[in-house]
Amino acid sequence: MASTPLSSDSKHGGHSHVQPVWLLLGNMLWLMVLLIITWWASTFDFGNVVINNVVAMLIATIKAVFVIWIFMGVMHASKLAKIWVVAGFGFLFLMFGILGDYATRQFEPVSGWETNVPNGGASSFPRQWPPQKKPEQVGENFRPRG
Amino acid sequence: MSAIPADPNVTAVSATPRTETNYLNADWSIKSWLLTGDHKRIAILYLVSVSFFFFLGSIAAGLIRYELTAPAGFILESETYNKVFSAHGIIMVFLFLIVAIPAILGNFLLPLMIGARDMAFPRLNLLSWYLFMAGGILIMGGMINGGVDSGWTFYVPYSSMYANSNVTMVLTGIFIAGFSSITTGINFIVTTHKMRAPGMTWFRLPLMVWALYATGVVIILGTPVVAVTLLCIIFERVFHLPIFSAELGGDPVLFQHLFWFYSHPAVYIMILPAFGVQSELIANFARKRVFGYHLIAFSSLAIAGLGFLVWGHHMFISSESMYQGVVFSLISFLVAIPSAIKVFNWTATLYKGNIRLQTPMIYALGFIGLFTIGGLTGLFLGCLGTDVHLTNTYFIVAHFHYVMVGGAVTAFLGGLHYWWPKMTGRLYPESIAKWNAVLVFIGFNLTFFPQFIVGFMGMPRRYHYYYFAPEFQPYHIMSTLGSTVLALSFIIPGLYLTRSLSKGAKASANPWGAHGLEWETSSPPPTSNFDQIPVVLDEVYDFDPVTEHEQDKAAQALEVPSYLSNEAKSAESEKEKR
Amino acid sequence: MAAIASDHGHGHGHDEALHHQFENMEQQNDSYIVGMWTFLVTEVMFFGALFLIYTLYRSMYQMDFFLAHEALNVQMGMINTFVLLFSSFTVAMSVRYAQLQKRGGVLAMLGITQVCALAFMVVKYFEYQEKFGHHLYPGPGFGSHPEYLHGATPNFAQLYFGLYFGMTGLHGLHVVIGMIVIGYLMAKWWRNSPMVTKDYIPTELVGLYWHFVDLVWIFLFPLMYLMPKP
Amino acid sequence: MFSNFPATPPQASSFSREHDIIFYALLALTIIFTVMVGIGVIYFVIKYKRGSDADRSRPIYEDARLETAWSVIPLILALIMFYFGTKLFITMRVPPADAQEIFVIGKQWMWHVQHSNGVRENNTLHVPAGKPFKLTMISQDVIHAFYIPAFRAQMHVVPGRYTTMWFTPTQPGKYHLFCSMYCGTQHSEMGGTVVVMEPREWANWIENGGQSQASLTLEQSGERLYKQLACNNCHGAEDNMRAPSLYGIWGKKRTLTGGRTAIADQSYLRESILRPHNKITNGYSNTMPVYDGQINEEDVLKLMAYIKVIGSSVGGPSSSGTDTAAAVLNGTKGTMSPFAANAIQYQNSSMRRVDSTPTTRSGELAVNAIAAQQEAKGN
Repeated sequence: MASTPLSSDSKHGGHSHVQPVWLLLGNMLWLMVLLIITWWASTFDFGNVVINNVVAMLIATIKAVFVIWIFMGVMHASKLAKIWVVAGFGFLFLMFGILGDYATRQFEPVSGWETNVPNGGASSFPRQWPPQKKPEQVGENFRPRG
Repeated sequence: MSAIPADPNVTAVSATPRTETNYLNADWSIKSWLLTGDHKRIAILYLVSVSFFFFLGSIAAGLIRYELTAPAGFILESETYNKVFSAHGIIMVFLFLIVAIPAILGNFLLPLMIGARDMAFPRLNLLSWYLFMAGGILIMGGMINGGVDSGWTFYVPYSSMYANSNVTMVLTGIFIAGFSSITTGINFIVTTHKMRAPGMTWFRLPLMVWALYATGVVIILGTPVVAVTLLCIIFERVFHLPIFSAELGGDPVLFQHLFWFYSHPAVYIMILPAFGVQSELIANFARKRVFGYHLIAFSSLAIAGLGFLVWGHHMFISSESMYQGVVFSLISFLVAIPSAIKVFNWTATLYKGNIRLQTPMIYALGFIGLFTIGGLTGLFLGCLGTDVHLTNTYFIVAHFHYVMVGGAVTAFLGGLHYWWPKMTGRLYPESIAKWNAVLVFIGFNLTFFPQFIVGFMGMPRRYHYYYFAPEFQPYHIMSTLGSTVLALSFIIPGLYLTRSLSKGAKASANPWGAHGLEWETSSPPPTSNFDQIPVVLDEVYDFDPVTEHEQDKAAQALEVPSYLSNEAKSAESEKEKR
Repeated sequence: MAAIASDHGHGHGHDEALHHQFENMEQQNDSYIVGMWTFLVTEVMFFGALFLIYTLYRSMYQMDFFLAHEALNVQMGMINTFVLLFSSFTVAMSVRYAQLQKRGGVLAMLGITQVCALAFMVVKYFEYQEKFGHHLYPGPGFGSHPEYLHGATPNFAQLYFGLYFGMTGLHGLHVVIGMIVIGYLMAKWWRNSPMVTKDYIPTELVGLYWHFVDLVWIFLFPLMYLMPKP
Repeated sequence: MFSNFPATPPQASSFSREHDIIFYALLALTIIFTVMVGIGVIYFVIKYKRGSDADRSRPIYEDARLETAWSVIPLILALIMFYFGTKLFITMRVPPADAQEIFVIGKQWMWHVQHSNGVRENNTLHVPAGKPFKLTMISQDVIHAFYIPAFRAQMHVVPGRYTTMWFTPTQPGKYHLFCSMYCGTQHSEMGGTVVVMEPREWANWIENGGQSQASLTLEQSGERLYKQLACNNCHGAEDNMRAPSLYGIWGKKRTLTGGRTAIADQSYLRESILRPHNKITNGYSNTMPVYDGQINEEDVLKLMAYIKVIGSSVGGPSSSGTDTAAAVLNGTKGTMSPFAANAIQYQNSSMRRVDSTPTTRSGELAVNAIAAQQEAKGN
């Protein structure tokens, strides 16, 4: 057993498939080419910032696929491992459904909703910091305890 | 039919001879417990620690209830009250509900049920307990050292900028406890996939295993999201990294999105294993295969999947987009269907069964009633129009207590009683346990039903005072009364179960005459679970109510007493022999 | 259910690398691979939440994020990406050598990986040091030297740098954990432990983790360093 | 129920009835299903209890028709409830055009309310029956929730973002106002009373300035601020080199640099005041200073009210002087011309806290009117 590759243990070939050096090396070089393309694409003006973003993410995704498929050996992995890979990213996209909230409402990027000065400053409603023990009780409904 | 006859009277006599060494008495040293890789011992470690946390959480609950009997309070200051209800929520959610059924019953049963020697990763399993304890200790430490007053939901910006309490430490504890959850989830998934005994096909799995598998999926997909979300609050408090800070242009509502993206599925982490326990109990005590096995199995997976699509129904009025609210409401109504299917199927299982009203069965029947109410009141909150009025009130408090306590805790108690002989090798006293199960049901309803009414009237949750609205008081008094009964009914099992450890009659391998691989091995099981790995040839829940009924009749004719007393007698006679 | 003695009897004739709960090596290897992938799925969700936050804020404050990102050093980011891609290759090679049971090859490849990881952290250190020196760390002193803000609104620049430090910091933490794990694995190989020499799976698992760390950076780099002008 | 032992909240808004119908429909469904399941369970348990002589032959374990039936029937019922619930919700979220606006600011631990004519109140809200009101709300610190159980209306109040809710009160009386989102130590005491008055009574109340006095309407203070900040140096009556005019822009579509468009509504204007460089109107460069952190929330509200007045005027500044003066004399103070209101600056040359000196509302109005008349003559 010591002299033979461990991969021969498994009848199914499975994940113990030994990958050839040229594949790994070629994959690395190809990833580096993609990296340079990423950089080039970011300096190139496609006319619209959205296209730029999409292109950048597309190249990153291609890179990710090559890392997962070849380096991580999903190419030879069991069906179960493949399902987990797809499910993992599937649920990730599901989570991006959160953005649906922001896309479907007229979102207001509001800042300066109060001054940054802690104790009043220009604001007539100073944030109470540290919070006061008793708030000012004004109006007709001052509610005595008990 | 199987090698072991289905009739309990026969089983009790012809039980597998009790092996002398089992997982409990294999080694008595403390070290052997703290460094164990045995899933059964880890389950016991979890049982002890989770019971302790449950006790602490219950004390907090009692304080809340007593404080609220008076409109202006009479025990606590407002600040203390806030810390107490936060402690109650955090302990019960993160240290009890999420852990109780999966980590205690699930850990103990999963390998036994599928015929494996252990979990796939025993050391990871032990690590999970240590992470849980580390998290628990940090959480308790934070509560002692300054307390935490932000509620278990930790809404920003209150928790990130305004809370003066020790939020950071508690959040760190929850973060670590989350990883304990994740390791348990990974173990469940891999064990179910890879460790099944020969012949144990997917559709021969007990429904408990299906439920635990679905739970594992929810855990590994959801928990990391909340972990990183809570980490962002820690970053904001400690390193000033402004992630949700409204002052700097961040969005506090985003926190709620991410939080509920986990915390809604977390509700299913709590209730799915309870469904599993429920299916086991119903099948065994109705002596009948669960009605619609496939539908129940798939509805567990459907709930796990759909559970990730409804987080937005916690945010209908939190300035979420109206359109998204509509979509989430629709999916929430859809997710109610698999739950309804389960309830109907359990009821239908009783039809033409051979029902035995023993303690676990009483809990299981109570579960059906309470969960039906809990689930249906969920529709009030999933329905957009009524949610606007009812959310953030006691209505929601009552609703999730009906699901969490009425569902998860009832199922946990039922399951604990059911598998107690297997876990400890001892029988608990049946009659007192039976009456106590009824007491839980009464106490629970008395505690939480009035909260529906007071919630509909508009009493907001997390309120310390209501002196300005004295019309709420009668309901709070009723609720506190009920909570006292409920507390009593939680203390009694603690006492008699502990007592049964030394005084209880010894249990045979299969005291219920149940089916399932866990009953094939001795009680308590040996360290390696099975002397030989079993090969499964039968379908799951292979009961035969008709034959059993005939056997019962024959036994009655012979005036053989019921098997439990029979069991006790045989144990006593064994004692005498010694 | 019937309990019949199975052929896979326990306790006879299995090798040292097989744990007691498994019946054979194939089951064990499968379990470890599935377990690791399940763990990586949780990691995907973990970083995914941060990427989601980043996506939202960047779409809300495009201009400010663009201006703030000009403070980053693209060359350093490029170098780090190259280093990580190369280390991914060396790790994949070490897995190959582990499968072929060539101890020297494994040690050499893991050694190169360690050097790459160290180089990555050193570059990271210099980057962080520069940001701290320019008062670009979120908190009370943020932006006290506005010339480094490149015209971005301080509040939103703070948001950007909060996410920058949060995400690259967590990624850096993963690199450090990876270094510790690889160091442990190297020690095992060095001492000829049967845990790794008889079974290539531990090396494979560490490899999977390291590739994942690379994967995160593949997305972080264009998102943080290469922002198009809106 | 007994009057001192109520089980339902009072119905006091236009939503209450519809809400309660849906609520009771759901309640009926809950009771029907619970009773059905309960009776089923009890019946089966009694009939098939161990030892009973019931017929147990040919048990069924799966039945596709039955299982489909109890999947589909609840689904249909659920979808019906979904439809009605959603219908009500959409009504609740879309305020009618004629709703009068009230501004609400939540802070730890009180509610601050500003009526559109400048009357302010704390922890109370006075509204007349039969008139729709739209509440625009924002928080100064943590998340709160504005909750009036009798109106069946609730909405979170979030920092950094306006949220809105609306209602038409129907039943005069006093009702609870709660903060229902946990907000800190005194969360349970952050609340008060909503007073629904008869319309005439309310008109009187608002005329007298409510409990606390406000010397200026929101629009008037807005204009004062507009001058103070020298907005009019650039944003004149007509578009000029430096900046577009704000006259008549309210609700109009604006073309921005880069071809995007935006509607000049509250959120757009708010953003343009605080961070003007974010959305620059086509043809202009980024010259306006950033007011982010310079002015507070209240000031933005004031500016917004003023911009709404000038933004809604069609003919520009010169047309309305006398008309407004007349309107003011007649007691109509809804749309006061900026120039009429402007005159107040001469009266109150020294800056004083808006609500520090109580003066009667009518006196103030008279001052306004005189000033407006003088101004009209000057034109």
